[in-house]
Amino acid sequence: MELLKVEDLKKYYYSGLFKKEVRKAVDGVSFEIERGETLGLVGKSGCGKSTLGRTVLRLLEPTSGRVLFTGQDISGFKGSALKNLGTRMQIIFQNPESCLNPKMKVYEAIVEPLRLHRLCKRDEERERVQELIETVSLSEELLFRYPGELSGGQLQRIAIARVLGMKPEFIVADEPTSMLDPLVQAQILSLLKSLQENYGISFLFISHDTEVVKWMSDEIAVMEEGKIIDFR
Amino acid sequence: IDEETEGTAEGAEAGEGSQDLVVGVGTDVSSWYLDMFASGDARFVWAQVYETLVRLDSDLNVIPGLAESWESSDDGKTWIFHLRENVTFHDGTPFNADSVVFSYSNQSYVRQAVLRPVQSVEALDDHTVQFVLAKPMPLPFYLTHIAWPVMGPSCLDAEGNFVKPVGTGPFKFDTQAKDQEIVLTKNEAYWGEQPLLDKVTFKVIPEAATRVIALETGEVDMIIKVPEYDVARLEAEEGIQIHRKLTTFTDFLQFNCEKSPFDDTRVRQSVAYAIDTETLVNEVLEGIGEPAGGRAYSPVMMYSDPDLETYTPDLDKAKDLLEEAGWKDADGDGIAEKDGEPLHVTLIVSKGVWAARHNPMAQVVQGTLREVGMDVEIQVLDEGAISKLESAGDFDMILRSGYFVWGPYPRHFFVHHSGNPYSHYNNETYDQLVDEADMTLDSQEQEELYHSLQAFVTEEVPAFYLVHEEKVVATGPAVNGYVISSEDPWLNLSGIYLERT
Amino acid sequence: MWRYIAKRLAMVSVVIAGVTLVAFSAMYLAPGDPAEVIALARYGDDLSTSQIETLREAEGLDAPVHMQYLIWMGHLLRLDFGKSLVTSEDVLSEILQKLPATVELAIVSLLVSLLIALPAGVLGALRKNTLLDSGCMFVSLVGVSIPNFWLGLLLIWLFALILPLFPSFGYGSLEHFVLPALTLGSSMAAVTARLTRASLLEVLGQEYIVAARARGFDERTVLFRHALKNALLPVITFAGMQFGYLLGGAVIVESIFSWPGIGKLLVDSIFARDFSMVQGCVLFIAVLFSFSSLVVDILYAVLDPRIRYDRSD
Amino acid sequence: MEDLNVTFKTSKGPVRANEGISLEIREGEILGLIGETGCGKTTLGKAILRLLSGNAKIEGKIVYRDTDLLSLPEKEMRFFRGKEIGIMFQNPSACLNPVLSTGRQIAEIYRYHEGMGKKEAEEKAGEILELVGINSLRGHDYPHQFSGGMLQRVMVAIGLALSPGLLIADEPTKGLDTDTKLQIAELIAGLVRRENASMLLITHDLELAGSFVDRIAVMYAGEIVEVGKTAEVISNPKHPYTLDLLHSLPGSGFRTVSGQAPGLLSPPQGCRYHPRCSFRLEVCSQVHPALRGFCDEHLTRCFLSEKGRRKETAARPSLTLQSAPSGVEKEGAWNC
Amino acid sequence: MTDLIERTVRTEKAYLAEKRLSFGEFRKNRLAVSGILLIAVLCVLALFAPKLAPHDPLAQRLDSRLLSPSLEYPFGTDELGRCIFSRVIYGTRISLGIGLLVVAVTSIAGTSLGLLSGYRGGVLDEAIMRGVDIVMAFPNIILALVIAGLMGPGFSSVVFALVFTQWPAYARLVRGQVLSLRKRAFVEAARALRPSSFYIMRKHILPNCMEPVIVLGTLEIAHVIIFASALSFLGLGIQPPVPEWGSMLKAGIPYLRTAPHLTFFPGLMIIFTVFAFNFAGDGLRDNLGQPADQEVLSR
Ligand SMILES: Nc1ncnc2c1ncn2[C@@H]1O[C@H](COP(=O)(O)OP(=O)(O)OP(=O)(O)O)[C@@H](O)[C@H]1O
Ligand SMILES: Nc1ncnc2c1ncn2[C@@H]1O[C@H](COP(=O)(O)OP(=O)(O)OP(=O)(O)O)[C@@H](O)[C@H]1O
Ligand SMILES: [Mg+2]
Ligand SMILES: [Mg+2]
Repeated sequence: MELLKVEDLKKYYYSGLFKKEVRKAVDGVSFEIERGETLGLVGKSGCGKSTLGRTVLRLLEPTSGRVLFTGQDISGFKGSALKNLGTRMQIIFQNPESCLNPKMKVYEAIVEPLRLHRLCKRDEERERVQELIETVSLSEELLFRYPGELSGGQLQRIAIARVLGMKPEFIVADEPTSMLDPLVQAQILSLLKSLQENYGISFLFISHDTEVVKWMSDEIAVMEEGKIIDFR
Repeated sequence: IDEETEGTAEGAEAGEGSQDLVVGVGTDVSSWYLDMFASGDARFVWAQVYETLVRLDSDLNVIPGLAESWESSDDGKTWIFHLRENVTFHDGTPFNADSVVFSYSNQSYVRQAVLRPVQSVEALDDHTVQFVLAKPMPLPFYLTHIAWPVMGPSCLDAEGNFVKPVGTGPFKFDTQAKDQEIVLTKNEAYWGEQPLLDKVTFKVIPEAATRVIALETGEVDMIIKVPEYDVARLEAEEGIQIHRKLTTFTDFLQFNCEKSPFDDTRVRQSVAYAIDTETLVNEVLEGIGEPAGGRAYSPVMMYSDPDLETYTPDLDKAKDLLEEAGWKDADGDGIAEKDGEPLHVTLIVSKGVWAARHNPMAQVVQGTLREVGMDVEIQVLDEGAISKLESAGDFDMILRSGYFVWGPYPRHFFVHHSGNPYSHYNNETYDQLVDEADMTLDSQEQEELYHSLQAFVTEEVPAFYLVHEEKVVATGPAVNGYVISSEDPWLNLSGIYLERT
Repeated sequence: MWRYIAKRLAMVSVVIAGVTLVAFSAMYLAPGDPAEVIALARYGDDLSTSQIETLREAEGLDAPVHMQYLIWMGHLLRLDFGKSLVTSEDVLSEILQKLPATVELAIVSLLVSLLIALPAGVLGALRKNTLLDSGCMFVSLVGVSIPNFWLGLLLIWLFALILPLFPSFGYGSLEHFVLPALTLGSSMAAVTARLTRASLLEVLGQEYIVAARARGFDERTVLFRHALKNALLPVITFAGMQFGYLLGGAVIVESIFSWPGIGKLLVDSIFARDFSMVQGCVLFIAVLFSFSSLVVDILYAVLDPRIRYDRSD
Repeated sequence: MEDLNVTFKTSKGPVRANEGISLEIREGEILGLIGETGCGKTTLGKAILRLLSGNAKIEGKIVYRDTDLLSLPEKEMRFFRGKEIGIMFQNPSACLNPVLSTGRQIAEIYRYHEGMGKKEAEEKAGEILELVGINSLRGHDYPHQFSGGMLQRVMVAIGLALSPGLLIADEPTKGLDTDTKLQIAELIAGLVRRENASMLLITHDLELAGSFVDRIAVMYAGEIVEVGKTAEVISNPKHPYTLDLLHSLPGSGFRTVSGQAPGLLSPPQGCRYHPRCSFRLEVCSQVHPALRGFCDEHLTRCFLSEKGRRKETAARPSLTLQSAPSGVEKEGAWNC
Repeated sequence: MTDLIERTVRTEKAYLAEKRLSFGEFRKNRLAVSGILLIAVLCVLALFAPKLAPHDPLAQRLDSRLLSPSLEYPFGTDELGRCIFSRVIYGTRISLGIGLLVVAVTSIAGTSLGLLSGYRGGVLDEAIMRGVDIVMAFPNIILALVIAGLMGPGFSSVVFALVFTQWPAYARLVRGQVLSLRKRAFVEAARALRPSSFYIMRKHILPNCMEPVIVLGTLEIAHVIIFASALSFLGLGIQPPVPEWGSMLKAGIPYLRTAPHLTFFPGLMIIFTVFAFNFAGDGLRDNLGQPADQEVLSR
């Protein structure tokens, strides 16, 4: 059985203060992802990839359509089931600079999901954070800085470390390496890949770098104007 | 009056410029009709527009008003008033017996209150009115109250709705802007002495401090109710004149004589001995007013007993009296006890217009009583709360003022009459004396009765009378010829003329 | 947005019902027998019990509280505000007479306070930790600490007596506004200024401000075109609340300056237990208040495009 | 730039984000700046315009057309920002004002700098949006309504709006699909060339750098480790880091290098790359190499090249140094 | 293994150092320190009032009324000849107590409701905000009257009345902040962790909207102290002659022109308190996780 199944998902944005404007960011998308598989998602800038990624996780309420995770429709999830979902499905955001709470130090940002979901004991916490930050090739000296004091690439890797700490089953990776130099990018991508191999993580991998997408993905979906026009 | 003002009239002619007087008052006139009490400073304005049948001069002697003379039957139950002729209301309608009947008809609220004993008011002829009472009563005294004047029936329209004030007074109503000002103009057809002013504007200035400044800046020519603490300063200012006169108002501490500790006369007397009313006047009221020392009737009032023995402060005596009553400080904390209960009493002060003078007075009382071993708790409350506590008898002392509103008004002593649900004092002798005094018409007898009542109150202390209030009016540099009158809600503008430089 | 506004307008009636109901029942819970207090105000001290009873019956004060409220509501639906229990004045006309003075004063005071507060707050933020900033801070802290009654009298004394520039009391011409508006405005200005400063400091620390500077804009442009709009959100909320407060609460200033406003009317009516007048005032204040809070909410959405009320994404 | 040092004061001590950077950008030139993330590229770019946050200390000299920017008072600095030196920030979602429509943010520039009317400025803003491939109607939209790539392009539009004399572009093409990327890159480069302006292009995209850039500077841990003509550096990298970087491209095998970039709080002694370097020499861990010419305009900061030895990828050179690095300077025999 | 232990120890140290450091920063902040010192002074005044006051604050000496400040009476005497200095010192207990308690309770309650309202939105928001409208439009005096009638005078009834009337300000203010904060990307990112909304509010939204609350709270102290005295005239709470700054101010108003020291000194104490809490508040705000470099770079 597939891990994630998306059926005819739609997400429209409504805007305008007094007159309504509708933007169909995701307009009827269906796909499936098997356990341990990666679906690459490419498409022109602004075609709706990030929106799709966020809607799949129900960070945005879909306008219509269903998302099935391990066969269950996640739109009905509430309470502890929903909380549980947090550790199972995760997202690496495209814009790390605004995704970290400006008043939380890096350490707190990474430790937050661990504490929240009680993923490790209190006394192992520091060690775990240390480990995580090193897996994304960052030095521990960054731990006690605020996000405003970090470089773009460092932020991006912290966002990744934060997600990896939860050992999710499914990750939406929205251009996770856009700010990294090739060397580090290679490190991070290999890390993701090895994690996938070891733990059977599935990815929805959004990227513009065809080489990277090809290297990462089992299948590639091409999006245009809110619709998937091709699977490769 | 005529003789007095003649000289000043010339002055007015000599004075240049407009004769528009501006007076600062504290509250607006909210009602112009006799179905309601003219509260607050409204009466000062009413006094210019309306007139009463009987009047008081500035020293509180009864003189003819709209009635030229009056007489009563021997039993005092029938009163006949002979009205002044050739008087017209402001709208030109003639003043006659019908208007008196109209003014004291059943719709006037006084008939429901103090004039309840009046059974009928009838016009005997065009200028004679007869009041028939259920019991003997010195009616003319009552009819001096400016809140119960004679109004023209034409102040009502055909449906009986009030349209505008129609009186006979020296000034006519002109305009009113709610809570801002009331403008009156001279009544050219006034029956009495012509006012020298053309126009009087009453400006509503609720805050006393602002009122004082408005006088100092010249925005108003005259202010009433000048705060005591500003008097000395204003007096020293050039051009500003302070007019003071003792009034009938007296502040007093009313006791709840129905419950311990004040059900014991000795305890009340102890309070009377403890409090130095002279200090109150000198130190709290800046020397404005006269110490009462327990005397109920202000010296200006008719029947006030000049030889009445009042209290002179004596702390030891006060303590002795308390001890006699069983209150003794056994544990040395400065508070007396009886049966293990400390002497703890509440003193209620109203948050209303009197607060400014009553608050410090109450604190001085508190401080003084503390010295004889009484622990006083002050509660500043609004009228609603006070009336609740009062009807429930849930208090020990109330500091109040103003029961004795004006003139020789016999009803004053009803404040401690057991028939008054708020008196909290039951004494048959007292009740009897009051009833008798109220029904006596012979002034000799009246005087005797009132003297004995004053003596009774001083002796038995249902309330301890503290200070006879002084009325303070200040006038600006332009004002000439003002003569202050003792009658408080009365503002006598008759002799005033302006000289502006 | 239209739908939101419509919804909010509908809500106004809920607020009105709420405020008036609470006010009505509270007035009943307040100590004292209303009939007695009203009679006291109507007839003076010389009361007889029968007068109280007559009044109680005539004014329907003998009915159960909830009935009285419902009856009042019923009249209200027919746009009948009733007559004052104390003075028999028509409630509606009395309020309409006083409302303009109150609203005018509220608006002018708000403007005054913003005129003082915004520049002070902005200067404080721009010259953070300088003498100027400390000066602004000092003045504003002193400003909040001075009670209205003190400041009001001080201003009258200074600007009416010592320097006879403005009238000491009254309502009418433009000059009459100066002192009361200054009194009210400056005590509000303090908080607004501090809020503006704090909020602006936060915004000035944002990256997009650096980015705006990078475009070569002078500080004025950065401030006015880029930072202020963001920084204004809390300020607007506060100003909106202050406006609401001014509509009903400026009693002290009204009486110091003899301002014929609704605040004093309301308070006097409360103490006189003049139910119908209290209800009328409360109703008008509630309506105005609801409008000001709606305006604030709309301003939010206009100022911050991320805030939308119709649909939650 | 001469001997530029930037240090950030942090609770843990100073972070030396830029150390001893001497670099020149010539008139009409596009200089590419590549390097490990967090090595100080953005810091360098911002330092030129003095836009670093409050805890930064800048030392050294930055001269722009005969003006020492660091000694200017803040007021005058303004005249250099935007019109003379433009910058495209790396993080568009934080650098755009959330409460102003994008169109307005662009139009503002025209109105301010060129004194255009409102209408005109808005039209110009629309035009430039179209130029970066965004429908001009979207100018009414606010930043949060844009996709990541679109924001990136808005940043580009803002940077280009004034066609500055020197453009600092911090990863202007990240997050764009290949077509758009090329299009944007061409647009920027075209504009720069047309106006005979200069540009500092910070990027991680070596291919892009390869095709658009005149010279390349490579940074590592706060230092410039290699500078040279693009073709030179790409085809003939002199510093092991540059080499590793090139090898890690997906096209060339995705090879990773073990270890992580050193923290800038306490960078390793000696050569900063030595812990990860596969050609590590003994001296590398002790002595800090200087940046010196290897051949005409090709400078590098590596002891290997000092001996004039070209690295061979396979062999591990077993060279030892005869003299202290300070003496090496005089050696003139540089092979090309 | 040893490596691991060493590393743990190292981070541990770093972590602790971090904690200590933020206290250090706090100390460095001169303003905050002076604020705390001022508050300490106030607390000392309150605690040791009987020791510090030279006279009995209630003792009247009618023969020495309205005296100007002198050695015997450092702040002069009031209209009943009481020592203003002693009264001001004793007043610290009541005024500071009321001010602190009310501000603490209202800011916490108001902030929580504002958070809920802004973050949850929908019916709850509507309900809370209409509640706010009702309370704010509702004349406070009625409330004070009712409480005075039902609870009788006392410290607790003043506090209750003030709390009830003052919370909406915080609620509205916070809600406004929350409305825009909840649309920020980092909140969405935090939501992806699927915590409870309570958690998001507490950890992510609250710290970012404390600024105006602190500003309002530290300034509200003054209003509360003054307002408390207004209530005492309705029979609520503190009754004369108990020394309390607001009431002292009010009682001194008639003497504004003849004996200004009656109002000056209690007024000064209110200002003093407001300064103390503002300085401390500013310090607190700077330590609330404001990155040092987020400051304006104008030099
Ligand atoms: N305000 C600051 N306070 C402290 N350290 C900072 C600050 N800003 C940046 N740094 C540190 O300075 C170093 C250089 O940052 P910079 O942003 O210049 O890197 P970068 O080369 O642009 O990296 P990237 O490619 O990831 O964007 C980083 O290690 C970063 O952590
Ligand atoms: N909150 C929003 N309101 C309105 N429109 C939005 C909103 N967020 C995104 N959009 C629009 O929806 C469309 C799709 O955006 P999305 O972020 O999903 O694109 P994307 O494929 O991720 O692009 P990129 O590769 O540039 O990141 C874009 O046109 C964008 O402008
Ligand atoms: Mg995207
Ligand atoms: Mg960078």
